[in-house]
Amino acid sequence: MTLTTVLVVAAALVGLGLWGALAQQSIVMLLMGIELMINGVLLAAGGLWALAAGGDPKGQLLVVVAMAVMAVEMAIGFAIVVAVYRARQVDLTDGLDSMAG
Amino acid sequence: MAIGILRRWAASAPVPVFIARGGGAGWRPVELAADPRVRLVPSPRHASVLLAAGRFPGPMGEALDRVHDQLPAPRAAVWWTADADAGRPAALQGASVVPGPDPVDRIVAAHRATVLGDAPSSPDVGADVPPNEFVGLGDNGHGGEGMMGGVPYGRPMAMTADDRDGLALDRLSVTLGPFLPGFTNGLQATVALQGGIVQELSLDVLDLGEGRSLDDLAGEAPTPWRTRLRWLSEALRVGGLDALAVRTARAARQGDEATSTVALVRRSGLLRSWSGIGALDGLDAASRLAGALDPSGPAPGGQADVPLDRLAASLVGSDWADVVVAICSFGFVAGENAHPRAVHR
Amino acid sequence: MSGLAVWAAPLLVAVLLAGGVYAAAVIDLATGRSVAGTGLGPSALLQPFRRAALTVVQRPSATERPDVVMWLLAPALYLGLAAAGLALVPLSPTFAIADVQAGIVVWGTIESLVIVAIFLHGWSANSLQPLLAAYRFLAVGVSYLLLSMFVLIAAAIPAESLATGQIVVSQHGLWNVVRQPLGLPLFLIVALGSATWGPLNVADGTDLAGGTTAEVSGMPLLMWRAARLAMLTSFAATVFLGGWQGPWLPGPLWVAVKTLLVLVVLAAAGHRFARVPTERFVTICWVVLLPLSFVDLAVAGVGAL
Amino acid sequence: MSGAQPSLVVHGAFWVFALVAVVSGWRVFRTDSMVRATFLLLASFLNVGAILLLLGGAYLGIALLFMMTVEMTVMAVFMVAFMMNPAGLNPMSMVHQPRVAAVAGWAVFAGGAAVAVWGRFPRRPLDPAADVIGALGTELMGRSMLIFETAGVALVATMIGSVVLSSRRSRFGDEAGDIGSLPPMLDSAAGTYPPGVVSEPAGAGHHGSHGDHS
Repeated sequence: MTLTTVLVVAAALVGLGLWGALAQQSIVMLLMGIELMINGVLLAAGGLWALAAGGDPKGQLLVVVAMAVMAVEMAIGFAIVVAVYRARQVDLTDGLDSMAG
Repeated sequence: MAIGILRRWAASAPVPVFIARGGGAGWRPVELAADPRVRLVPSPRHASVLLAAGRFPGPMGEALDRVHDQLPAPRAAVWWTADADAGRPAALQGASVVPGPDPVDRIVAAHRATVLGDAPSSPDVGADVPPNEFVGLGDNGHGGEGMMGGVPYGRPMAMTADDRDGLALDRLSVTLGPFLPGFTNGLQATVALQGGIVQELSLDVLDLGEGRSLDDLAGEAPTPWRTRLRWLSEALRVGGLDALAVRTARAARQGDEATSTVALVRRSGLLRSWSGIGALDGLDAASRLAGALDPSGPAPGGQADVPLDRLAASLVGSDWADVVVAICSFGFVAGENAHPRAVHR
Repeated sequence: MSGLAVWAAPLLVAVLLAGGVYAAAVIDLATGRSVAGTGLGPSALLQPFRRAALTVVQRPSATERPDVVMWLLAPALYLGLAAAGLALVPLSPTFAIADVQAGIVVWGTIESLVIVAIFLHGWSANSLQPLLAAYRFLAVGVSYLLLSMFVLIAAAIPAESLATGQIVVSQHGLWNVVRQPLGLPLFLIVALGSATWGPLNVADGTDLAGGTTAEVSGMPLLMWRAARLAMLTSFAATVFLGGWQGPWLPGPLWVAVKTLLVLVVLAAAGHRFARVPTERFVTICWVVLLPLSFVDLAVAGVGAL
Repeated sequence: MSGAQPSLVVHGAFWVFALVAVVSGWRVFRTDSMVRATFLLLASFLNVGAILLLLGGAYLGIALLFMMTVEMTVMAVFMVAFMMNPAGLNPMSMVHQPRVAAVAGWAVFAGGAAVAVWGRFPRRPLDPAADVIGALGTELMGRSMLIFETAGVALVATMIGSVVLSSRRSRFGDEAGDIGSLPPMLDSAAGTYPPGVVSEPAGAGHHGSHGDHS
C-alpha cells in the first residue's frame, strides 16, 4: 500500500465510472457512474492526505466536502429524474435530446 | 451421535404448525394456539406439520397441494376432517386423518415420527419446474412490447401504468390466498400491485363443498362469544400480538369471559393501528374490532352478506398489508360458523 | 485493541453473541408467556435450544430464481453486524473488545447496514410477500435512522468524544438517561426497528405471512432469528445507562444486568403493543419524533455549554 | 495501523479491498438487476472506506461507510422505481456509444495511472499517533468554519430544491386540489400538449393528473 498503488486504484475507479456514465442509457445509471468517479476521487484524496500531506487536516476537509458534493449530486439528480419522468415518462438520456420545456 | 441428540431435541420442540382452513373449519383451528405443544406459524416454510382442517374440494385441493410442497423436509401432513371419504387432495394422500375434536396428539406424534426418522417425510406432490417454458420475444429475448411487459414464463411481467403519485411505475399481477393469515376460509385475492399499493383487486371465495363442520365433529355448538374470541385470536396474530393471541385462544377454549384479555387488547394500540383501514359503510377495521370486543356488540355472523365486490373496490388504492387487515376485520362480521361461505357476494 | 490477542477477540465476541441471543430468547419467551397467561416454568430455559435444533434439522428452502448469494449473505451480514455492535460495548473501565476512536459513528454504520441486510433478505428471495416487507421496512428504516443519528450525537456531546468508552466515562455521577431524558425512549425505538421487533416488526410480520422470512427455512432462518435477538441486546446500556458503572458489582456484571433490564422492556413492548402501520409510523417519525430528537440534541448542547 | 512501514497484513488487506472495490465497481454496469447494481456500487464504496481506514482516516473511512450505506439504500428504491427490468428477468441491453465510453474510460485510467507512477509526490506519511478525528473537528469548527457552513447551507438548499423539483405539486402545480403538475409543453412553438397529458374532464386522467383511486 504505497501512494502509487492507492492512486492507481483510484484511477481505475474513476475510469470505470466514466465508462459507465458514458455508456449507460439510463439517467440513474449515469448518476451511478458519476458516484463511482467521485469514489475514486475520494480514495485519491484520502491517499494523498495520509501519505503525501502528512495528515494535514485540510485533506480530511476536502474528503468531507467531496462527500457532501456526492450527496448533493444524488439528491438533485434524482429530483430531476423524478421531474422529467413525471413530465415525459422518459428515463433515458437519449430521450432527453431537447431541453425545451 | 450428535445428530441423534439434535434430532431428539428437535422432536421435543413445540410443533410449528401451519394451518390451512378449508370448508367447515370456521375459525375453530385457531383455538389450537392455546395448546403449548404447538405453535402456529405464519408461513408454511416455518412449519413442520401441515394441518389441513376441513374440506378441500377442487381448486382448494390444488391450493393445498402447492402449500404442502412449501413445507421444508422433514414434514408431515395431518387432516382434521369430518368426511375423509369425500375427495382427498394429493397432498393428503399419506396424511393421518383425525376425525375427532382435537388433532394435537396426532400432530405431535406425526412431528416426532418424521423428525426422528421413524416415518418418511411427506413427499412432494407437484413437480419442481416453472409452470411454463420461457418464451422469448423481441430483440433481446425478453417478453413483450418495448423492453418490458410480456409473459416470459407464462406469467405477466411488470408493465408501467398510472398510479396515485402520477409516476406511472411498474405494475405486477398476482393471486394471493386462500391460506394467508387473517383470510377467511377459501378467500382468494387476484391483485394488481404497484409497489405495495393495490391498483386492482378482486376477491373470490373458492368452492368449499358441503358437509359437517369441525364443531359438529366435536359435538359442540360454540357460543357467539367463543366464536368471537377465536376470530379475535387470529386478528391478534395478524396485528403482531402472538402472546395475546395465545391468551385469547385459551380463553375461547375455556369459555372465559376474558375481561382482562379484552382490556389488554384495548391497551395494545391495535384499535388505533387499525383505524381508517378498510372503511365500508361508515365502519372501519377498528370499529369492527371494537364491536367484537364489546360483549353486548353485534353477534358474529350478524352481517352475513358482505359484498365482496364492494369491499374489493373500496380497497383499491390501499397498501396490501392494509388489505389483509381489512379482510381479517370482516372475518368477524361475516361469521365464522360452519359456513365461511357466508362471506359471499 | 486493548492488548487482546488476535485469536481471543473473535472468540470473546462469539461468546457474548451466544449469551446475548440466548438471554434475549429466554426473556422474550418468558414475557410472552406472562402475557399469554401460561405458566412460566423451567422449560423456558431449554425451549430456545429445542426450537433451534428443530430449525437446524429442517431443510433450507428454495424459491424460483432467487439471488442465492444475497439470500445466504443477508442473515450472515445481519448476524455479523450484531456481533460488531456487541464488540463495541465497553465491558469495564479499561476494556472493550473493539475500542475504536469513532465508536458511535461505527454504531451508526452498523444500523444503516442492518437496513441493507433486511432489505436484501426480503428482496433476494424473489417472492412477493418478502419483497413487500422489504420495501415497507426500508421506509421505516430510513426514518428511524435519522432519530438515531441525533440521539447518538447528543450522547457524544457531554463526552466530547466519539468513542463509546469515553461516553460511558462521561456518565460518571449522572447517567445520560437522566441528563438527556428524551434520549433513551427514542433510542429504544431505534432498537425495536433495528431488530424489526414488536410494534416495528414490519419486516417479518404475520400480516405478510412472515415478511422477509416467508420463504426461509432451516439454518438461514435460525441465523436470521438469532441476529434479530442479538440486535436487541447491543447498545442501550452503554449510551444511556452508564455502561459498566455502578456500585459493588464488577463492571461486566453491571453491563449484563443493565442489558437484561433493557431486554425485558423491549420484549414486553414487543408482546404488548400491536404493529404500527407503516405510513403512520413514518409520519409520526418525521413529524413528532424527529423534532423531539432535535430537542434532545439542543438540550445536550445547552448542557455542554 | 498505518505508519511509515505498514505491515504485511495491512498490505494484503489493501489489495483485497482494492480488488473488490474495482471489480464490484465494474460489475455495477454489467449486471441486469438494478438492486444488484446499487449494492455492488455500495460494495465498492465500502471497500474504499475500508482502505481509508487502513490509511489512518479513522473518521473519514467510517463516515464514508455510513453515508454511502444510507445513500445507496435510498438509491436502490429509485433504481427499482425508475429502471425498466428491475429484477433483471428480461435480458436486455441498455448501453449506447459503447466504444467511445470504453476508450474514454481507458484513457482516464491510463492518464491517472501515469500520474500515479511517474508523478512526483512529497513523502510525508501520516503520524500514526496523531489525533486525526480531533484535528478534523478543530479544522471544521475553526479555520474552515466558512467552508463547513457553506456545505451545510448547500445541503439545505439541496433538500428544498429536490423537494420542489420532485413533489407532485411543483412549480406548475395547482394548490386548489389534487390536480398535480402540468408538464411543460413538449413542442413549445406549436403550443400543444401531447395527447393524454392534459386531463380530460370525463375523468379519463392520465399520469400527473390522476386523482385518488379510492
